Amino acid sequence: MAQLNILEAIRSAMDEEMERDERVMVLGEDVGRKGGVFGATEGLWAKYGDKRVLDTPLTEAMIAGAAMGAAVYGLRPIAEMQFADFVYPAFNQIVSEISRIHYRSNGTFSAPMVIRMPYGGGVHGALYHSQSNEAYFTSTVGLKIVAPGTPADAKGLLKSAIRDPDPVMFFEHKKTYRMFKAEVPEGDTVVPIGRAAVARAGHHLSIVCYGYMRTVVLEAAETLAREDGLEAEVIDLRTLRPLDLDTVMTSVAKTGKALVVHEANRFGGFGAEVAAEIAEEGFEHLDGPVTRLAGPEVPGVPYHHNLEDWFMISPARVVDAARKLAAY
Amino acid sequence: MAQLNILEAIRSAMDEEMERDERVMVLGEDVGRKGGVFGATEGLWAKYGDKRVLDTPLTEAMIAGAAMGAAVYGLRPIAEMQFADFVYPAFNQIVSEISRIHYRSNGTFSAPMVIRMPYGGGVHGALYHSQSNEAYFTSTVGLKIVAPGTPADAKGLLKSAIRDPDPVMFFEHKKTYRMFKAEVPEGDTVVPIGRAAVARAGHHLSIVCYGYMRTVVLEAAETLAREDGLEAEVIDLRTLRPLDLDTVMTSVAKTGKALVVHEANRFGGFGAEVAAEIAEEGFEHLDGPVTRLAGPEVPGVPYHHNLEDWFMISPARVVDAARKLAAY
Amino acid sequence: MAQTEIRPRHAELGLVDEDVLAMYRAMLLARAVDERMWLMQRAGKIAFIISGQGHEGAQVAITWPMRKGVDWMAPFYRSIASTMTFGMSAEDIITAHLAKADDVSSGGRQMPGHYGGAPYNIVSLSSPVGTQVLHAVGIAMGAWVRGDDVVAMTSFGEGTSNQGEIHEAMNFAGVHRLPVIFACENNGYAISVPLDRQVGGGSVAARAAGYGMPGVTVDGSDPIACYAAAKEAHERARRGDGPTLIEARVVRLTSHSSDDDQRRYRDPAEVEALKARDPIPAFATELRQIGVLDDVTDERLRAEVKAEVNAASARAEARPEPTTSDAHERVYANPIAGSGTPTPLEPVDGGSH
Amino acid sequence: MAQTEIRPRHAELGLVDEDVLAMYRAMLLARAVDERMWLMQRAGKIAFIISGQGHEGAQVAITWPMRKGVDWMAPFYRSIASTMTFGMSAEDIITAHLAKADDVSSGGRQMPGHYGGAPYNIVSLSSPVGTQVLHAVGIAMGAWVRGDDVVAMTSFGEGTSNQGEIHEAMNFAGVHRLPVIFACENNGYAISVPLDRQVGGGSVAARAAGYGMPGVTVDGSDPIACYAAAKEAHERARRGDGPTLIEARVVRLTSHSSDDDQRRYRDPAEVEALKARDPIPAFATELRQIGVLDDVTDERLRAEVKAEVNAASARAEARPEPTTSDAHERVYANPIAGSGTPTPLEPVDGGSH
Ligand SMILES: Cc1ncc(C[n+]2csc(CCOP(=O)(O)OP(=O)(O)O)c2C)c(N)n1
Ligand SMILES: Cc1ncc(C[n+]2csc(CCOP(=O)(O)OP(=O)(O)O)c2C)c(N)n1
Ligand SMILES: [Mg+2]
Ligand SMILES: [Mg+2]
Repeated sequence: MAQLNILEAIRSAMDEEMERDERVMVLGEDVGRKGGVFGATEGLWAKYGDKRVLDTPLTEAMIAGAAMGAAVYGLRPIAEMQFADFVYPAFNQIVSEISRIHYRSNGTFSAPMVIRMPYGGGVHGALYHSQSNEAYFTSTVGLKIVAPGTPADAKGLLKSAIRDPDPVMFFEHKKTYRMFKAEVPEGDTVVPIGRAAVARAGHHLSIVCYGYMRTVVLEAAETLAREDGLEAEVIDLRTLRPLDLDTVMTSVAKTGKALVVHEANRFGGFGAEVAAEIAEEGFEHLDGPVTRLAGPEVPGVPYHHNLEDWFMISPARVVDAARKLAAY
Repeated sequence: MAQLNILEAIRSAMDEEMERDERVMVLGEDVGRKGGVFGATEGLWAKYGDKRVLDTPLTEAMIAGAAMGAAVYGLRPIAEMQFADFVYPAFNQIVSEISRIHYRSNGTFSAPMVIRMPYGGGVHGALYHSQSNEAYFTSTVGLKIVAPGTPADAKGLLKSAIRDPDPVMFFEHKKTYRMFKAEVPEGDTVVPIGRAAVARAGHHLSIVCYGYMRTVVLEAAETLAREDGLEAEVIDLRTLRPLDLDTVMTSVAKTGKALVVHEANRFGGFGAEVAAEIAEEGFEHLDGPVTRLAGPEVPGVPYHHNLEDWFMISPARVVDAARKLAAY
Repeated sequence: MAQTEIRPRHAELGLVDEDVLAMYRAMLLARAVDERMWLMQRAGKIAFIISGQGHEGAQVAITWPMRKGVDWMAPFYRSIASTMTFGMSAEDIITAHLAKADDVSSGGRQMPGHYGGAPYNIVSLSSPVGTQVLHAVGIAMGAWVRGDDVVAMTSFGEGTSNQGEIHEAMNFAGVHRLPVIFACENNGYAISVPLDRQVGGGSVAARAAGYGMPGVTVDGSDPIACYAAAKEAHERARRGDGPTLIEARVVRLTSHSSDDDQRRYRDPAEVEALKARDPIPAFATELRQIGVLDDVTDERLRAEVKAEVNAASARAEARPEPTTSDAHERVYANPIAGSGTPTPLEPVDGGSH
Repeated sequence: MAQTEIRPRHAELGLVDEDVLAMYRAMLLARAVDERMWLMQRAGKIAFIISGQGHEGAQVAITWPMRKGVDWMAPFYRSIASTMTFGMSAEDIITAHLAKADDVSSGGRQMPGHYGGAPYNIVSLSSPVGTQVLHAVGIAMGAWVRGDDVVAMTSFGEGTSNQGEIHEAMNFAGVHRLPVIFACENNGYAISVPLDRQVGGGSVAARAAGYGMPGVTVDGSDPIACYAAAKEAHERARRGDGPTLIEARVVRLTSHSSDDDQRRYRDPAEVEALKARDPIPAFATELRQIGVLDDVTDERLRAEVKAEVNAASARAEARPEPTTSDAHERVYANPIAGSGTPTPLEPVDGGSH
């Protein structure tokens, strides 16, 4: 067991997979000599050279589209978007092409590739360096969507993503990159795509979250236990598409109450899908309304720290929402 | 009162607004001499000339981005995307720029513009001429999203959209363009953005829909009344963002049951938001699970008519889902 | 056969007479398939057709140097002659248009004109124009990273050349000298919008300079000129000298598609004048002039082609229709159980109508 | 003042001595503001700074012909000198960096470097690079449609020039000869990626030919050369002759931003050599040579600029911070009641920590 932070976990997953499979390559802006703006690819360029760790021009559509071409050709590209906020020029390639080529070719072509993207706020990045834009992708059939919240999950899921024959969007919450270290199994340990984790057991209510919110919600859960004697079960989804509804429903069947938490704005956010599924599947079990706690309806995280704090979901807000729901 | 189909209603809204306000212009691919691939702009080029009805190069990012520039400058552009399926090259302009300029400039700039897009399936258009991609936009704060289902709504809402100081995405279901004629008030009648309509009164269950689904659901409602004695209340949302939850909840409070119907795939679709809101707000009223009926989880409407029929929501499927819910 | 004084152009390029005859036959076959599609569309068997008529000379000739089973192609919706030259059969094309269950392009999932074929190294095409150009570049990048001797070719119209993705694709190919050929088939219109409203300055080839690659304009109704440009481009790519942009000036002999009527935006005289630039009679005339083609051969080829199309149609029509039992399959190569992963649709009883 | 034999270059362009001195002062002021930002960043008052150092000569000179209150600008994040030349004050810039409540750019909503100002006709900038170029083109289109005598100018880096939107913007401007000036400030790097990995062929200006517009390369450390190009471009735009692409070769004297360390990817010798191309000493030397500048004037100007920046900082720092009471406002110009329309956040009691 090594103690790694999420950034190190991601780097080591890429390194090991590149070592293991020469079809794996990395491409993106500043991923080469500089090692990425967050350092995720640090050391890979020196080790694997100029072509397998390829600094591209500043063109996201090209990064995604060329990665798809290479994937169709037989490689296993890992494309980095420098920030999730800058993926939109590649949106056409992702939703028209990468997600659809398998289906449209009746299964004769596929695009085994990963798109890694640092996302999320709380880092003074304002509107365009803070977005949690997973909902644009979770509704897209043909993609798999992963958003880990721990170093072990980050490493194990990235390995699964690289090996998966389908395109995987890999959301890395940038605030968590260096936030904490935790144990990561040595060696070739994968975490399967499509399985949620029970991050904390409890029986009073279920709180469903992912990414950085795992950390926030776990902190809130401790407060709830300490101050209110409320034992929240915390489900870390880890994979957003496909959604492991079984794990969620097992919890909700037990607790009868579900709180869904995410950082993005609420209206049309991924939490809507989770809440709608719980409401429909769990109708018999629910003894309180499926509740969502999400970011405010503004077009992005504002910059000034007063405003950013206002935007971000804090443990206190989770506690508050959980108390209201538990009192139901 | 004139009898118009939806296409004619849209055309006359544009014509009247261009006549009324010389800041209004139309731009897009083939909108000029050809009058649009569906004929929505027919006659406008001859009437308003080459500049106010502008054939652009085949470049959607440019269409959206230049429209925004012109809107900031003081015009009221109506940008046509030839098909909703082809809006993705403009995604960056829409979600990074058009939706955000008002907020990011602290309210000092705005983008009063309309993006018109023919969407929807059932027209043998397959994966790339059939998409119902509203969910990519409904989650985007800063946009207003409209999807009319009748000629009167199409005309009245398009007029409101053109006059609105905010950017409006206007979804026109292409299957409905010439499907039927209906009365449209003569003269300058607007339909306000943000108000749902009760398309049919009933008390056994509420069915929430929009666009072409209004027609499908109304047909199903007649069958339910005739064959099952079930009186469905049909809510046509008309505007998707902001969502008129009051009208929806008034209905659900009465019926205790809600079925949400849309054509797009279910997972992450706009119905998730509607269902999640009903489930949370309506917890006290519901005596059956909020149920969604939506397209299958495939990456697009397939072409062969066997497959397309399989994909599309038919009145029979609405009847089926309504019966199951009503029996709850 | 050739009795002319000067050495015929094709010989200068290393082509023998059989080659140019084979090219001519490929053009005839593509045209015959294309014409058959229109007949089937009018007969109600096909909902939609988008034609390559007028583009065949450029398509056959530019594809000619491409090595089957080695090189790769990312075509566009007019690429009937290109895809056929690169391996697709008349039956493949017709089967795709009929959307049969075993259609090699998509199993009936895509509209007519959306070519693709894994056995042929032809990347499955979508509809948003220009996306395929990045796929060709990505294949070329893959080959370059792996050190494979592979050339990728991609085709698109002049309207499409204005899409941002094309710029990004060409620039990236230019930066790394990737082995890719960009074939722009400039037919003067993007649906109804003419060249001068599409391309600033009017020349697509002129853009190549801005990417550090050669850009050549060729008469797309002159297959030998097209071949010369393509041969050079293919050799350049294989030598590691990078990409080439070929702009072939062609004519669009039909309306944009079966949904369009070009008389709404094009002069009758202009439409009439197009015929003079039809590559098939032009090439036939040239081949006759250099003594490669005569009436007997021409009639034999046309009869062969007709028979081939008849047989292909009959076989294609007899193929099975797709059924819904597996309509939810082949969405993911590795479907993982969970919400969002497709499952079969439940049958409905659904009311009496 | 000038005592040289030949007529100084600026006079040939219709500039009087006061003009070039004013340009020089504008460069000094932009530099001083920029340096102050770094100090404030190091002092922890500003979280992030992205610099225009090395770009001032090109920015001041290219903006010089622009008419305040008439023309429009869509700048980029290095445009301190451009936006100041076009009307923003030192205080505006510093206030924006401090994210104060009444900051003209965004009221503290955006990161430093995201200029905008409705009173100045400067379009609010976002972060995804290159998007602003289409806005400038849209303004030019608007002016053309309405028949207004307006020129739009936009700036961006050479890495950004590869974005698809730039291609679409330039092409559209070329097609309709829109009154817009594209100013590419080529500093040789896009963060860590050098020009030869960004731009196929290495010249941004070479792309203009592909859009039917003139493309000129100028030494961005030579303000007079930049002004000459911009003046011509501005006149061309006003004459209805269409857009111009100006590629100014500049130097990036700092790391990409306060988050970057250019020693990781750039030779110390290379970084050292940049100083020789700093436009400010270069311009000072030229002005001294032609007798427009002497020690006394230079010192006076520098003192003025310093005082201006000091006063501006003091006033900016005293301005109020944004509060959350209206954080949900100004999302829509016309907010309509309903779900999805922002409302105030409910306060939380939220646990004891
Ligand atoms: C992104 C996108 N926008 C619009 C369309 C609709 N469309 C299909 S073909 C076409 C014109 C293409 O013109 P050109 O590139 O010149 O090719 P041609 O059809 O003339 O061969 C248009 C606008 C599309 N398919 N994709
Ligand atoms: C679409 C997008 N992708 C990536 C980034 C991150 N980014 C910010 S500046 C920059 C480099 C820009 O280089 P260049 O255009 O040459 O301008 P310079 O900074 O050198 O002046 C990058 C990659 C971004 N802001 N937007
Ligand atoms: Mg064309
Ligand atoms: Mg640069």
